[in-house]
Amino acid sequence: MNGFLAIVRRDLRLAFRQGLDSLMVVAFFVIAVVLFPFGVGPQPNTLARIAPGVIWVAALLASMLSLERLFQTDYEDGSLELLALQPVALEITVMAKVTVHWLTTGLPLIVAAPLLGVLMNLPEDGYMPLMIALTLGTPTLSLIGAIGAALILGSRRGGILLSLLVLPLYIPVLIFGVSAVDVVIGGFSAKPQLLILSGLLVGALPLCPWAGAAAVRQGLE
Amino acid sequence: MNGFLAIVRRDLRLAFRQGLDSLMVVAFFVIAVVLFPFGVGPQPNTLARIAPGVIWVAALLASMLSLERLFQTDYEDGSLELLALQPVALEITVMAKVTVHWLTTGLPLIVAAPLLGVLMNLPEDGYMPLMIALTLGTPTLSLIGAIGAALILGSRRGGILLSLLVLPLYIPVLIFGVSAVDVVIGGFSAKPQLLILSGLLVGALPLCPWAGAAAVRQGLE
Amino acid sequence: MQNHHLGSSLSLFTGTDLVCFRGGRTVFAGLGFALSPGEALMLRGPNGSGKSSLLRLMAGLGQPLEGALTWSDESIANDPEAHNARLHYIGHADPVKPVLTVTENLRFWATLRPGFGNGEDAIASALEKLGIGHLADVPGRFLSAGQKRRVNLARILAAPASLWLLDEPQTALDRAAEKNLKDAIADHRAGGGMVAISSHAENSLANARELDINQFRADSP
Amino acid sequence: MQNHHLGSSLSLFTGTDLVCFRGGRTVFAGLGFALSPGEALMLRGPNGSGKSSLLRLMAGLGQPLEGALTWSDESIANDPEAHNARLHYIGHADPVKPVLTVTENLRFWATLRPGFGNGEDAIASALEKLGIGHLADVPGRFLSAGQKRRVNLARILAAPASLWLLDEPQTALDRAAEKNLKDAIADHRAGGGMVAISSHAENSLANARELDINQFRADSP
Amino acid sequence: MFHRFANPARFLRFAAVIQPWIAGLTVLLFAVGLYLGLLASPADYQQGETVRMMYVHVPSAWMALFCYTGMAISCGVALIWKHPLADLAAKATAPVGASFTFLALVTGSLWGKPMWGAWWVWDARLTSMLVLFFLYLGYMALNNAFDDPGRGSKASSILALVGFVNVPIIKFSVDWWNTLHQPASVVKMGGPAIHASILSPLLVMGVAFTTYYLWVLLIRIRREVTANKVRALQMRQASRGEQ
Ligand code: HEM
Ligand SMILES: Nc1ncnc2c1ncn2[C@@H]1O[C@H](COP(=O)(O)OP(=O)(O)OP(=O)(O)O)[C@@H](O)[C@H]1O
Ligand SMILES: Nc1ncnc2c1ncn2[C@@H]1O[C@H](COP(=O)(O)OP(=O)(O)OP(=O)(O)O)[C@@H](O)[C@H]1O
Ligand SMILES: [Mg+2]
Ligand SMILES: [Mg+2]
Repeated sequence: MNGFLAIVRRDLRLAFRQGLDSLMVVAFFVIAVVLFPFGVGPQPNTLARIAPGVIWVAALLASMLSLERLFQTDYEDGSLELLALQPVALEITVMAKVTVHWLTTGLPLIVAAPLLGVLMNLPEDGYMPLMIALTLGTPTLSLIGAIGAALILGSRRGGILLSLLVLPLYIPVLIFGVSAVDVVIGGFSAKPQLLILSGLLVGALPLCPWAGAAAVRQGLE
Repeated sequence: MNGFLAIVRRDLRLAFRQGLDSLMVVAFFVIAVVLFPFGVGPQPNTLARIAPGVIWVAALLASMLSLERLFQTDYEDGSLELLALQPVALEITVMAKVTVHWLTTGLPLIVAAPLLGVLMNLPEDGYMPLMIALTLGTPTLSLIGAIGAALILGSRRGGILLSLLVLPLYIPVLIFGVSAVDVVIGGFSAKPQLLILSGLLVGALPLCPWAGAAAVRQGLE
Repeated sequence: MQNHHLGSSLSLFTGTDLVCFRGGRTVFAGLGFALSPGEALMLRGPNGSGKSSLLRLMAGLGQPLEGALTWSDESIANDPEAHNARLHYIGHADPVKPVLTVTENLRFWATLRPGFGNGEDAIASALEKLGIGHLADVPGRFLSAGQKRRVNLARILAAPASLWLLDEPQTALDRAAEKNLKDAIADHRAGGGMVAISSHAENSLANARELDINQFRADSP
Repeated sequence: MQNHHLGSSLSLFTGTDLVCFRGGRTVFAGLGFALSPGEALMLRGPNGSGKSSLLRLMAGLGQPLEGALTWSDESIANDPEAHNARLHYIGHADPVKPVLTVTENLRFWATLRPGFGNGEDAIASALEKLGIGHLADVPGRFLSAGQKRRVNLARILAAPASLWLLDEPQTALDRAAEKNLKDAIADHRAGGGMVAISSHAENSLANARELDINQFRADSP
Repeated sequence: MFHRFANPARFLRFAAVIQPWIAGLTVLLFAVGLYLGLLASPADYQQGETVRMMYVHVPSAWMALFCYTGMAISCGVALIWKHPLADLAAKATAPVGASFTFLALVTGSLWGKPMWGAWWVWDARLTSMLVLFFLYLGYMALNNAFDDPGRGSKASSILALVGFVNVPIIKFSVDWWNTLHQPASVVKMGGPAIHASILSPLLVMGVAFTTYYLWVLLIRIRREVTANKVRALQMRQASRGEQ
């Protein structure tokens, strides 16, 4: 627990000192969403129709892009090797890094989402389920993504390989996240969807740090 | 010219030996497009309506993601420094790298686009202008992206920062690329849009290698 | 060839019949060593003979293909965290975060060690021992190659561990710092510590055992 | 302090009153040097004194804040490509591509040089001179730190250039390779070549001029 | 003349003298402008009271463009002549310009709801303005992304210059494409085309925004100079004791 807190504290400090990290993720999120009106055309009702999907896809991409550096900088300057050689289980180290990733990217995404709802003409009923679904879904994204981020260590390609590994695994979160918003707009309850999202999170919570640690270990060999 | 060809030959060889580079870009392209039916729901007419936009946005993202490594690997292992110290103008070196980037990502994207048109229910009239617009637009994306890829050399963040720099500059290509398809589907001629796309390309062709070389130079200082 | 250099059975840290397989080839085979408290082992051998690889095996970063590494007759793979708690490793890279001050960098690593508590004095005295007391509050980004290396060396002085694994530790050090390092190693050994060190330098440590890895080449002609 | 070390006006490559500003501080000021054919200049100074920075200025990677670097009385900034054609630079990194064989790596760099033509023999003999003839067809990824460094050194033997700028070239080399390097430098000087070299080693090259950079510290108390 | 204030010490002295005057002027101008705009001027016969949004929207839109132009010029000067103050000025301008852009976007969309019936429409002017906002963000992010501040300012200067192509697009978007947005009526060939009762508060607010910008600029540059001093001290500390 001590080690966990020490790593969380260090990584948060790094994120704040380097500044703007979270801001950049939010900016990407906004830009990615904004690209669609350019692409799809600005008719308000088309936009409203695809709003939840676009916002979720942009959140997926933003989370994925920021994941690339989850272990990368520590890997490059030798810190990761050294972290693996400390008397702290590597699973705990991975969990600490995932926590910081969510605090610095998932949380800001949730805060920025309503703004994008406005840009995309999201119907009013949609805001509440969007926020709840994002709150349940983004930690799962960070957890799953950590495995991918660890797998690409030392490979010569970064983001693009990561996206191939991670995006297919993100699809369940996407499906239920969007559907939670859509059913509420359609006048039904989103309870089943939100329960499934919680289930995914509870499943990922023990599994992903374990798989991530295994991946880091092989990346260091 | 000699230097240009030597660099193109080397970078192509690197791309082929490392294998799968282009394949990965295409795979990302496909996955990004496929996310939308999941997000938006599979109704054929909604899909058809947003098809050109989604295909173009995915192409933008695929091109951008693969750009991150344009100079990065050479920068990290000291090759870029050494390239700048050869009796070959740095502008030529940048142009050679852009050429290889387009050959290994832009071209495969163009080849893969009709397949995605089918997935997204693109109306039949749209295929021709989509291909032409992609042919004119993707080189511009590679050219603009090269500036961004050079600017982030040595920075603490990769993909996400690059996206913030490059995506806003991609927007004109996106607008006219999509509009070229839309007007043809709507029964008009896409000549003005295609002319503008050509204009953007002709403008970027001398400007971007020059700005890219300046950016590389300051990155090495 | 099967010259095992087996020490007395009192040896604390031993390797027997080690085979290292790396990069598609057997780097060395049948290698053995033994270290007792207060002893030093100098790894010798030309470039590519496997010095770094052996040190990584000793640290537990990667497993030998065959053979056993034991600490008090127990395999180190049985309890990696316990092994980590008793070793310090210096690799090729210097994990110094550019945005943290030298003290913050050291404090982070020290808090992960057992029994560090609040040893601010330990950090300050480690810096003094390497002649960089004046750098305590300077952010890592202002350091030159040699200064970073000294910070990395101060790290292993700040929290005690009985086994030091040093891979060409004198890289980038000027002569004053090399002297400091030698003194620190002598102190460590006087207190019952053990050292394994690789180096191309001609002069050796006092009373060090030498191990010529080249003797154990698997593909020697 | 204003000790310019100006050589005779016959010197081919000279620097006068150089001021180097890097990372927000003046590293050295008022530094001068002169090199004539056949001469060697050894750069001395503790960690962080600016040896690497001076070599980069000599190569034209970055401009001095003040002062002039001239070749036959013409500023090197006037025609960077011509300057590049007459120099070879060895920095901290070894640009050896993992997927290309040693020969392919060398051939690429050689084809960028003027008057290389089809010098396969030059490559083979450069490899022999550094004792790595047997590695000719081995891909770069299988090389150890010292082997990579030797390949990098072979690069400058494969295509001639009159000025060698070597930044701690003996890093990671074993004693045999260090000897090869010394011989190569002697040959180069015998043929009228010039060398500027930084090193922490105690022993010097024969008849080398020494330049203690520490004398030119800008902020010395 | 050009290099008179190049020396940061001299600049600091100069800034310390004029800063209170600029501060006073800003407060005064805002008071006058807001009085004229909110109380003394008539409501529009078509738009009613919402027209008063203009006195914030238009000056902030002007300033967004003005700041970017100033920033690009500073960046050019910094790159070509390596003028230390130009760098600081560009760096200090970016967040101010981004805030003005944000303000123009927010007031524009608040105004858009009653006028066009939507918070946001995707027309050329609004879109290119949004791109401008992203360019400011990109500039700041890039400036901050390096361990070595010198690297950051050079890289971001190049970006600022490349991004300048967007400024004429914003300015002339209303002429080149037919959009919902109002075409230029104040700053255009042949003189302003709006009534004096609206024009005078608008111009006063415009000047007030400009002096406000100068005020903030002075504060930010002074702070930056101090930060540089601290950094230089740390640097000196880093290289001390290595004789
Ligand atoms: C978010 C939405 C909006 C944005 C981004 C925006 C942007 C701009 C910009 C950049 C300018 C300065 C143009 C120049 O200097 O030539 C401007 C001026 C102006 N805007 Fe907006 N605007 C928005 C919404 C609106 C709305 C809803 C109205 C009212 C119908 C409006 C009315 C005006 C007027 C009257 C001017 C002054 C034009 C002139 O005299 O030059 N704007 N706006
Ligand atoms: N990252 C790597 N991946 C795969 N194989 C490697 C890697 N590094 C080294 N090898 C292989 O292992 C062998 C031993 O390398 P090692 O780095 O242990 O040698 P070394 O004795 O430390 O050499 P040096 O003196 O050059 O540092 C090399 O010859 C190479 O074949
Ligand atoms: N990448 C960099 N970015 C910014 N400043 C740097 C960088 N590298 C070095 N410096 C600064 O320049 C000074 C000189 O560094 P340089 O690397 O030239 O020293 P050196 O003499 O080669 O030292 P060493 O013996 O440690 O290699 C350092 O003290 C540091 O302040
Ligand atoms: Mg080694
Ligand atoms: Mg150096």
